[in-house]
Order: sequence, then C-alpha cells, then structure tokens
Amino acid sequence: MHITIKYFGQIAEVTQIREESFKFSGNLVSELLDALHLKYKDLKNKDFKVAQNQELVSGDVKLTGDDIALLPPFAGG
Amino acid sequence: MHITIKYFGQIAEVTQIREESFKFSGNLVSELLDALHLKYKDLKNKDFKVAQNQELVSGDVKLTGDDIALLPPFAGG
Amino acid sequence: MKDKKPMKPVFKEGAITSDFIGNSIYKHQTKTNIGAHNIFLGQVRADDINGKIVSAIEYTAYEDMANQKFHEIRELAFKKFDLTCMHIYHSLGTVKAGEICLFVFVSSPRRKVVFKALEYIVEAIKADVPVFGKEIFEDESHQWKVNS
Amino acid sequence: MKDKKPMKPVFKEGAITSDFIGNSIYKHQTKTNIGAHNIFLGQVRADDINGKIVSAIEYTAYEDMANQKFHEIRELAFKKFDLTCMHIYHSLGTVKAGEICLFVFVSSPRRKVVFKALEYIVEAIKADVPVFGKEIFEDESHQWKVNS
Repeated sequence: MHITIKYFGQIAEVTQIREESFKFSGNLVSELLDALHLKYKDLKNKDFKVAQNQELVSGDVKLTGDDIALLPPFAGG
Repeated sequence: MHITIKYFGQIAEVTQIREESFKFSGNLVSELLDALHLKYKDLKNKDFKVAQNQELVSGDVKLTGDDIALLPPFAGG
Repeated sequence: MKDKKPMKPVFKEGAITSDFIGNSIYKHQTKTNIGAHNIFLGQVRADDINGKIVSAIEYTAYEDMANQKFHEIRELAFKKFDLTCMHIYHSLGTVKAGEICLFVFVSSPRRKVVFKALEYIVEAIKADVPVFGKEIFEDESHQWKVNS
Repeated sequence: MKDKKPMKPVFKEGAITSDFIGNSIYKHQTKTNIGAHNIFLGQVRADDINGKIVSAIEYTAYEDMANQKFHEIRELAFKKFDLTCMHIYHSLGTVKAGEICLFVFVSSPRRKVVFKALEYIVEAIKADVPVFGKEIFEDESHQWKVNS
C-alpha cells in the first residue's frame, strides 16, 4: 500500500521533506518505522512519537492505510 | 481613656456613624464591646470581628489605646 | 511591629477596565525572563436574590488596614513562590454588574508556580482584607455581600 | 470516531497582542452571570543557552491533529468543570521574546473552579497537542524546544 507520511519539526530537518507517499507492504507500525530508519539514517538519534489517523499509536498497532505522522517532542505554549 | 472606634459596612448602618471617640475605663476588648452593645442595641444581631491597631483581636486582649475597628464579614473581590 | 516598606497602591476608584488590564499585560513584554503569566479577575455578578437582581456593588474598606494586609499578602507570596512580579488592584466605590472589581496578576519564568501563587493570593485577599460590599438591587434596596 | 462538532479556531499567525487579550476580556462584561475569570498567558523567554540568547520561537504544528486535540481538551474541560466559557489561542509562525504565544481564558460564576480548570487545560495543551517550537538565537542558529 501507499501510506502518506508527515514529518514535523526536527524530524522534518532529518528527512528534508514534510510529507511523502511511501510504498510499503508490511502490517505493523513498527515495520514501517524500520523501513523509515533505513531510508533516513539520522532518525535513530531522534526522539519522536507516531500518530496514525491523528491518534498516538505504539509499534505493535496495525497499519490501517491512514496518514502516519512522526512527531518530535511537543513544545506548545 | 478615649478610644477611637471605627465602624464599617452594615455595622456603620447600625451605629449611624463611621467613627467616634469613645470614653472608656475598662481593660479588655470584651468590656469595650459590652459598652458598645449597650449603646447600640442592634449590634447584637450583627456578625463582626474586632481589630485593634489594624490587627484582629479576641475579646480577652487588653486595650492599648490604639484604634479599634468593628469589621463586618469581608467581601473583597 | 508594622512593616515600613513602601506599599504599592491597590485601591482604584470604580471598575477596573479591560484597557487597564491590556495595558498592564503590554508593559510586561519587556520582561523577557518571564515565561508564564496568570491573571485572576473578579467580576460583579447580576445575582438574582429572591427575585431581585443585583445591579452593582458599592465597595468600602478599612483602607489603612486593607493596605497593610495587601502588603503582607504580597510579601509572603514573594517569599513562598518564585515570582518575577505581582500586581493587585481592587475597586472602591460603585462597580456595576459585568464590570471588574479585582485584578490579580502574577508572573514567573515557569508556569507551575503561577497557578499556586495566584490561588494563594486570591484566597488570602478574600479571607484577610477588610473590604465590604453593598449589593445594590435594581429597585435601589440593598444587602451586604459575604464571601463564601 | 472523530468528533464532528464545529471546532473553534485556536491558531493565530504570529504573536497574541495585549490589545486582543484586553478586547477578549471586554467582550465578557455582558455575561453578568460570570463572577471569576482566570487567564494564562505563555510568553517567549529570552533564555540564555550556553551563552546564546533566544530571540524568538518559530511555531509549527500538525494542525489537523492539534485542532482535534484542542477540541477534545475543550469538551473534557466543560464536562469536568462548571465553566461559563473557555477560549484558547496559540500562535503559529514567529513569536519574539517577550511576546505572547498562548492565551487560555476560562470563566465561571464562582472562583474555585476556574483555578482547577485553567491548570488542567494548560497542562493538557503542553502534554497532548502536537505543536513544535524552534528556538531561534540571536546569531540565527537554532535548537528545538521541549516542554518540561
């Protein structure tokens, strides 16, 4: 499937793009993250959470095809 | 001695004055209050605290000659 | 005995305007070590008491003692909390329903402390400062306000 | 699934001005059932980090998710606390040191509830809303802000 992936803040500094359509055949969020770590080596030094369809998810959650976002530490306010 | 007595809010409504110099020969705050209750009968229905020299005092405190104030319930803010 | 440090004026004649509050906020923008402000505003309610509506509160105070108490609250709050600044304003005289009668403003580098400090100061004002409020009804009768 | 109620706009481009805040206070003077307002303001600090001074923060957000989170915080706060109204504004883009980037405003008939509600809302915003802050130093280098 093709998954839209969004990058923010210091994660977008690593990926050099804010959004991409990523072709992927795995089932779990953790598998997608493995693929992204391969593509963007500097991700391994970064702290981030993952949202699927705007809700935070852990690695063992199934990919639904909805948007995935890599979110660095929040800094609102 | 002569003690300056100040009345506020609904207490001043009872006494009809805001301040008076009260001639008094007793020693304790409670004795002064007894005299004031005699002078102003409607005080007995009123809730108030007493300050001497701007500090709240109880009846068993000695009169110092400093200003006495009869303070109805506070309503700031 | 009495503290002899200079006291900041707290009482203002009549309502505290939103312009005054906005301007007070504006003045803090030069203090670039501040990260968090917390503001409490007391507003006069048009309470319905047995069918009569409060149209205004007329505030009086034992001013000398009240200023002393405001000063003590201020000094103690600065001791207890890491505050950059603190401002307290209270109305005297007539404040109409919907208008503001109390403005407490605390600022600190960090947020956690401002919540605690503001509540402490407001509760102390309500409990310890000799201010009296005459609730004026629309028919010009009145009753005396009591803090709860 | 997602709540479909209309969402109030929260994000504003650039700093939140003291005029905007003053005007927001002014608009509440017609609501005469309100007795207490509590306002939190987040202000950008000119922090000194290893000798470099923060001159501004550039805010970005995952806007769709952030708006959803603000909406959830709002709905939950109304459920938990007896509030008459609530307003949240957060800056996007550049906010200079000394300027205001967060404005949270709660109002209620009585005071006790506004203290609890305001702290709850501010802490939830800090913890749950995907907003990102790039601290720009005077030499134009930067670091990424992390909430503590």
